[in-house]
Amino acid sequence: MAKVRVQQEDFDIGAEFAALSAGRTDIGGLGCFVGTVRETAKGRKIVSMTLEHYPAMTERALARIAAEAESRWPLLGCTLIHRVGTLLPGDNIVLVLAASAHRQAALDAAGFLIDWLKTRAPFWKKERFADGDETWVEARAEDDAAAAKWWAGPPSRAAASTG
Amino acid sequence: MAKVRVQQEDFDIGAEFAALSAGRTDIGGLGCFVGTVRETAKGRKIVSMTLEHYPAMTERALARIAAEAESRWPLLGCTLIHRVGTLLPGDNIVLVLAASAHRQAALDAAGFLIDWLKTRAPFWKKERFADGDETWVEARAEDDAAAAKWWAGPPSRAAASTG
Amino acid sequence: MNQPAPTVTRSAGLTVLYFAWLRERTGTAEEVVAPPVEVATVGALIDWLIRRSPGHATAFASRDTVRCAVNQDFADPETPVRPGDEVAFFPPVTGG
Amino acid sequence: MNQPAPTVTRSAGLTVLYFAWLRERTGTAEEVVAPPVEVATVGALIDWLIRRSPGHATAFASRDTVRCAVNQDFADPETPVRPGDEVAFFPPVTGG
Repeated sequence: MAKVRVQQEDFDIGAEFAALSAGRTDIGGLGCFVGTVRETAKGRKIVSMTLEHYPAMTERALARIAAEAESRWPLLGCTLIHRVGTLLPGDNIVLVLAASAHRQAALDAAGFLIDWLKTRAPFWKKERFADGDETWVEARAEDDAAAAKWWAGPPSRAAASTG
Repeated sequence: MAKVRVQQEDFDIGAEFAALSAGRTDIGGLGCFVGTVRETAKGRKIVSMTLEHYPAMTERALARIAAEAESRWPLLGCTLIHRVGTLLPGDNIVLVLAASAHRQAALDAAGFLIDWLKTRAPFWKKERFADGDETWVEARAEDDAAAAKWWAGPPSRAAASTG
Repeated sequence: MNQPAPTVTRSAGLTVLYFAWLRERTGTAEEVVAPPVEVATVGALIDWLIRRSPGHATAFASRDTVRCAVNQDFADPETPVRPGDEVAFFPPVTGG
Repeated sequence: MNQPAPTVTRSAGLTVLYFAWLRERTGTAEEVVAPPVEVATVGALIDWLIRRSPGHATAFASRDTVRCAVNQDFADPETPVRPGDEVAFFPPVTGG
């Protein structure tokens, strides 16, 4: 059911919401996260970011992450789109979108999707700085911690609300 | 900084994302929730939902909720749009959108905004069923619990990640 | 006996608004009322309003499901009300 | 002495892919290699690859920052590798 896509071109956020909910009357809420390129990285100004990926593996990894979300929450659809290639500050990088009958499931699933995508999908970012220097972005312990928290099951805040 | 709006007409999700991030390069992530009209309420089929509000109070209440979010997370902008009037199954009801340098703040703020909006903004829903019966939607204890969880400060999952 | 009689009505009225099923049960969306000066809190105002009509009595029959705002701020039964205030009664909110 | 010499090469090669700084340090995006049969796990393959060039040695110098996938599934040093497999090496992922 999930839609996953890797592409160079930008995505149309409104069109993705519309595609997921078109003709449906069972959805009560859609949770979404869009990641964008920030101009500043560790206090330095970047001029561009290049995203590399492992083509044979990427869509499969995204589909698995989506399937895991669908097994954890009663989703009525989800969308993962990740861009590759060279992006500029302000550009969109990634969109995750999850639809459910109830808002907490939609929001929690969106949070899960981006946390797992950040640690389980084969993308690598290289930042190019104003002085011409280029460095590969290092993985962050916080991202691992954010992804790991989902191993304990839905967080307690999810248990507090079903709609 | 927040944009709040109450309107009868539908909103354009893509345009709201674009308006919030236009010309900016400091945003790293946008968290969003869109609530929609479900066709089924407590097992009964609804044909429409009418949203009433308290005009003199509504935008002020929304602005306060947004200001509270801005005091809790380092937001770079947020948008709250709520529709009023008669809506059909599948129609959009509400949009909340929060932008931040880091994803967890954006997602947590979006969750906070919808939880508080549900319990602190003066809107009332009336459902009209296929048999002509109309009933006011009752407030739900789960919504109060979802809103109350934010009193304890950001949940532990927010502490696990800063980006 | 030279002392003037105590003023028991106000010169300026209170505007009372009703929303959702409180509007339906009172049959009123808005009314301007002039309660006696003793009616100085939301709770006292409700006690006074329920005598206005059977609809008002029905609307306020289950007080723990009635919420209130005074001058567009959420209020409770102890919140003071004064001439010129806008007092709104409504059920727990259900937006979003 | 009549016994044939043990076969130390495979008939089908292993395809090895490198991404991000592993690609830059090895100077290689993809290579097909034919290690001896004793090279039966990811860990053994790394031990064998680092002898191919100084670039390979540099790429794998800090092994705890190297991740691996075998046939597009995440793998670890104990994961078996067989002729025909596609083995990819890369840094911890940083998408999103």
